[in-house]
Amino acid sequence: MTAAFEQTGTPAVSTAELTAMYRQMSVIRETERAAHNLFLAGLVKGTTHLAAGHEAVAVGASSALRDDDYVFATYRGHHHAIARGAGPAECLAELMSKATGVCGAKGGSMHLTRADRGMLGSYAIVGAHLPMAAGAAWSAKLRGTGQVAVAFFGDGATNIGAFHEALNLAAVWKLPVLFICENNLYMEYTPISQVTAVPYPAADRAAGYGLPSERIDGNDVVAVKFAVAAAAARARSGQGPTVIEAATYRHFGHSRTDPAKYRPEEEVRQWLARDPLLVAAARLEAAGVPAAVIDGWYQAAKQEVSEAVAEAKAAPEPDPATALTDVWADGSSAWRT
Amino acid sequence: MTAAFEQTGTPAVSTAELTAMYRQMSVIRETERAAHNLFLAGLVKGTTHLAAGHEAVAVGASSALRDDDYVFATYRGHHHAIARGAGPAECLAELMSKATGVCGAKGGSMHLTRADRGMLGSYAIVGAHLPMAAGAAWSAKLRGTGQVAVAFFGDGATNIGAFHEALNLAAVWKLPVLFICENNLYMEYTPISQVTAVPYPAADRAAGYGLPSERIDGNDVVAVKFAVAAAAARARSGQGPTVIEAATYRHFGHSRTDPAKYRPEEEVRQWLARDPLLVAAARLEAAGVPAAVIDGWYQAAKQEVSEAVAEAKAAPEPDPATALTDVWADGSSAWRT
Amino acid sequence: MTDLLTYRDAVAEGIAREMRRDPSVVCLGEDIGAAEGVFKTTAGLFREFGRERVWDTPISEQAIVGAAMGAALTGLRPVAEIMFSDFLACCWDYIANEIPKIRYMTGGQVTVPLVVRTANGGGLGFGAQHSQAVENWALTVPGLKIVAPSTPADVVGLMASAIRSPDPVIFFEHKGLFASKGEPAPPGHVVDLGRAAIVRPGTDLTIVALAYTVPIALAAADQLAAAGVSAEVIDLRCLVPLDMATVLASVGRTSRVLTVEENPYQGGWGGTVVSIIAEEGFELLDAPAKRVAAECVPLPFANSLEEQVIPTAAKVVRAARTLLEY
Amino acid sequence: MTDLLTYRDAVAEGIAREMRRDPSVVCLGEDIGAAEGVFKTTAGLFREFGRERVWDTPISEQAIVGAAMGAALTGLRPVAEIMFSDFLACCWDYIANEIPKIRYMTGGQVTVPLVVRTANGGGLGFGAQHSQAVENWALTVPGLKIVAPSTPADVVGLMASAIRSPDPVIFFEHKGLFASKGEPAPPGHVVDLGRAAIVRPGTDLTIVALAYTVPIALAAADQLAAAGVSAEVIDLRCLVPLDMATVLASVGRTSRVLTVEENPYQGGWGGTVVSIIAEEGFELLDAPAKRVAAECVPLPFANSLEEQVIPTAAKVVRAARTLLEY
Ligand SMILES: Cc1ncc(C[n+]2csc(CCOP(=O)(O)OP(=O)(O)O)c2C)c(N)n1
Ligand SMILES: Cc1ncc(C[n+]2csc(CCOP(=O)(O)OP(=O)(O)O)c2C)c(N)n1
Ligand SMILES: [Mg+2]
Ligand SMILES: [Mg+2]
Repeated sequence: MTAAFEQTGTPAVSTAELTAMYRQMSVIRETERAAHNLFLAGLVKGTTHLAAGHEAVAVGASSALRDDDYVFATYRGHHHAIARGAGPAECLAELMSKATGVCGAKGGSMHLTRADRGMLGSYAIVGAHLPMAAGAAWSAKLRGTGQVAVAFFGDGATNIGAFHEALNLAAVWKLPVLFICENNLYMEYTPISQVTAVPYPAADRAAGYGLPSERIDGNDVVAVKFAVAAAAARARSGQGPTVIEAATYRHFGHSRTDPAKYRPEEEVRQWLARDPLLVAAARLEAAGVPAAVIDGWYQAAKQEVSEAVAEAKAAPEPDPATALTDVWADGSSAWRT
Repeated sequence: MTAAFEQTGTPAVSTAELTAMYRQMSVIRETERAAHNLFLAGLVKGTTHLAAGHEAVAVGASSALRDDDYVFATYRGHHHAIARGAGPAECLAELMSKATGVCGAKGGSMHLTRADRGMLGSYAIVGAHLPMAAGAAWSAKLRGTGQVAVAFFGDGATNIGAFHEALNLAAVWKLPVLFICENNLYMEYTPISQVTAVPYPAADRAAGYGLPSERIDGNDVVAVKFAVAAAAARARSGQGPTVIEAATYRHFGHSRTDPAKYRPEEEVRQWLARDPLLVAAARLEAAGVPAAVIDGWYQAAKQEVSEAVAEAKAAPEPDPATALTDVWADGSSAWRT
Repeated sequence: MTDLLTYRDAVAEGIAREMRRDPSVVCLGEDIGAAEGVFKTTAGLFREFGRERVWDTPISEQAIVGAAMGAALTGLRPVAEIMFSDFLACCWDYIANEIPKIRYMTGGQVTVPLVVRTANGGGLGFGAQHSQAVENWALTVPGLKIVAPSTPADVVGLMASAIRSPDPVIFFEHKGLFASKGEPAPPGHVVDLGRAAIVRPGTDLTIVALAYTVPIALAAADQLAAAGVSAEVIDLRCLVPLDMATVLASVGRTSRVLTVEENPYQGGWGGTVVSIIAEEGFELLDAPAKRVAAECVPLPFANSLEEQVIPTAAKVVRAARTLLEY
Repeated sequence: MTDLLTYRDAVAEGIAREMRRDPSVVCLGEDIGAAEGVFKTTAGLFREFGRERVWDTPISEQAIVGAAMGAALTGLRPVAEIMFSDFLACCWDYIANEIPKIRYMTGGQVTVPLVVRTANGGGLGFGAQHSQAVENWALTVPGLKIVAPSTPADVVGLMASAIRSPDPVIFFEHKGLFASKGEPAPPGHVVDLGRAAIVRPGTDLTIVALAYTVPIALAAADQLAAAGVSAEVIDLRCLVPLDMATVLASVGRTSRVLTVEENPYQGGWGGTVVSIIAEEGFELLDAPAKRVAAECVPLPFANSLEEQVIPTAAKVVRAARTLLEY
């Protein structure tokens, strides 16, 4: 009861497509670097959870989804927001408490959302969004739209009750939902292996819900794309949910300025060598794209993000009056007469 | 990754022991019948969840445990309270809101507790007690007492988040705890098969936590005893938790006056034919005990419980002042000056 | 003469009316389908609307309410049942942290048009974990509308508003009222959220009540009337929006006020109501504001103990007397 | 001159003192071991007491608090950390339905000597799901002792009482105070639960504060003093037991009262405090009782928005002025 489909060795992704994915990953990487620097410079307050290193999961998945599919992400969700179409400037503006932020500076780094792009939110309470994704899939099924919903979550989220309830409900109701675990080996500072008695915290549990699962290389955008495409196809054809566990690694610490000293140096070295950008670049080179061209794309991303930083910096502060708007659908926050 | 030990075909249980188990099951059966009749007569208010049909699980398990082991049960917990040493009179008095009830009429049918016998409570919120049992086992482990903790729960409880969190924590910490599912095929009125995508809701999930599991005949007190004894031995020797799924059936409806019309007649008939009392009686007869002797024991149980009913009926009402005692350890309920 | 309707049947009737009106209304919960709910408050729905709109769930309160939220974000109007309100604790993250905050924290990008219905309150001998009145839990959370009707017609009228509301609503149905009867709701009956009802006009004293304490307050008012005291009884019907205008206007007329709450005194909704009166109605008062609330203990099982803990008409009369003698 | 202690270090110090005293005290929580807690409030514990007494857990709030309960029932004194108080919602069933009720509903057969510690409150820009002040959630539940210290010494002294308490305690550590400094606690320092502190005596007005709002109230009192107004500031320190004797005595002296709450106005603890004053202290008051509480909205992310929502010294001064001009 594991892999319901096989991952092809050299899948057929066109160079154009791979290029687009590489460029989007580059933009995400640069946005995360910018976020980090802005945080260090005191221009981003609160906290950030950077997804540098996880880009292939977001971009590979997104490239396999329809525009009207639903994505639910965690506080570590910048990559998903951008992969679904949020711009770096509006994301960074949100982090910098600017009026032009995607959430008007009311959400912050942990809550990037672009509902109009099917990016239905980033949730800061571990595991809470898994039932929501099941619910969105239920809605799609009832409305007969053929949409799927995708929940992205961390390895640590697999031990919380909501994970269990969501997978079971989704399995029983045969919902068109994908549960995609970004297993980066660590919760905050504690290795997942210390708090889970099975080696693959998401994949090894799928069978307990009667669900198929697949383990994939989360740093290979092509592998991600194919796995997600296959799972989405299954879901759309009424065969229910799939659990995908993508092995990946974060390049920064857990949040803020965490230097991640709890990670063995050798482990870090090995994973950095499998940087998703390097993996994708290698695929492009194998397809005949010269290194200089690839580097040019990266530089373009760098440029794009540096303009976004400038734009976000220049943006206005939010109107203080907005603190009291948008609790209710009528725009107000009145709770009494 | 299932049965870690084999269930022996004809295990060696002495006739004396089997007799004691039969007699205790008879007392439980009669207590449940009395509870039912008292409810119908309006002398028990609120609700009852009768365990008639589940006796073998409680009695078999209890006979395999030490007196200082910990038991955590559900609202359907009369059998566990009695198996751990609560008397029928004090249980029925509790149901009848009498001062002599095990909980002084503050708990009621759903909360029978005899902490001094290691019966650490009956809990009315599905699944909530599984983490508690893990915690009691953790405590035993830290104190080095060799005690085990046992959580009994229904098939329906396997879909709630607390189940998942408890099993994972217990597995990772290798706690001396037994998770014993009384699978009676139904939640309240809905078959468990309608809301779980695996056939054995507890046993089929154990592997996801790296835990061994065993499926047993929950209507055969000997089978229960052996499985629990083996699991307890594993736990005491530091090998961690075991999941046991005991197949059983309730003779009454879910609660109160539920006639359980949602159950197919043929199913009911088959299960009643495997009444745990009949199964135990057959074992006794096979060991050479005359049917009349066995019946005599049952009649003695009947007599004992009818005296308990009389005693409970005659007991005084609780002192109204006790409504405001025992919130705090000092006996008071003062929350302000 | 029209037949009277039970509060229990009014719940199912209220939901059914909206399901007929709007195909995006769907129900989910434990045993709500063929079994029609443990309190029979979904009677007839499965038969009329079928499996596609009335969904039985596993015992998974987080999944129930979390899925309802996901569905509400994507075009449905789910009505989720949490069997006993005590179990809201099992999905409190959704009720407190997710559902009421997502609209605000996304800067208004989404709405969450869902209803969480639940059987609330005591009086049936269900003990400490199945008898709580927890509307005050919900009151601690900005972003939720909170409804708690006391009559069958209000159940129907407020259910219509709740289901049509683009904002999330926690709908407290009172277990102790399920068997009570009242006038049926006329066709198309809608009661706006946030409008208290003066269910008995009076001049000497204002009694502010909610759900189960409304009949208690009315019974107390009867007894007081026999002693020549004219008590005005207000049924708040909702805690959010909270109709303080009606309450303050009443206190302006009577100069004396008493809240009757089933929740415990500590952290009870009456604290919010009374503190508003203490600030905005200070000059209206001729006597201290008083609260008759549950004692600060878990709910005991025995009837004789439970009535020591929760409000009764006798306790309300006693408190009213103190105020009137002031 | 002694070195000052941070509030953050006081937490670890308070726990360590009790762990040295009583081998049955054990800690559990996420990342509290070698990582020493995300707020470094368990610094040094793992090193001093080792793996047998300081346990890292999975992300399983229900298991953490449920296991703590099971351990407390069986001879340990667990100290469970819930990283952010918002996550109490993820284990609310244990906090609301299990831990505070088991002693009562078993007729006094058991006690539950545990502490649930948690980082509470706003001011750090963590947004709507990591910034709430939720001591009012706990106040809705009889059977919990509720502690929320405002100074390092109180942290140590109240931690001692909390861990030694045979009753369950929810211990709110304020994120906004972690970096603040104060006098270290003397050896053996114990502050009894349920004793408010008059942290600044005054004659014109009583300001009742808790945790993070204590320094806000003190700052406001400074500003008021500059304008010739003498404000008395009371640090409640606990919500249960609630020291109304100290509050009522103060109001008796000042005739004016103001609560300063970080939780939202609706369902806030000030409602309970003010309603008691409105009833029992009615004759003491020369002006309306007032509450400065958070606005009834989720917490926004941006600092500039957050300060619109939560209490500030300026808001307290403004409210005090209204009362004094009354
Ligand atoms: C219910 C809950 N508990 C704890 C936290 C604090 N917390 C935030 S992130 C995190 C680690 C999550 O690890 P994982 O799921 O692996 O995701 P990652 O951060 O590695 O992407 C924790 C414990 C939380 N946000 N929610
Ligand atoms: C969290 C929670 N949800 C719902 C209920 C209502 N309820 C009580 S018993 C029950 C069915 C439980 O079924 P199962 O676990 O199979 O136990 P059984 O009653 O069959 O022994 C339900 C849904 C509850 N008590 N707690
Ligand atoms: Mg991780
Ligand atoms: Mg069952």
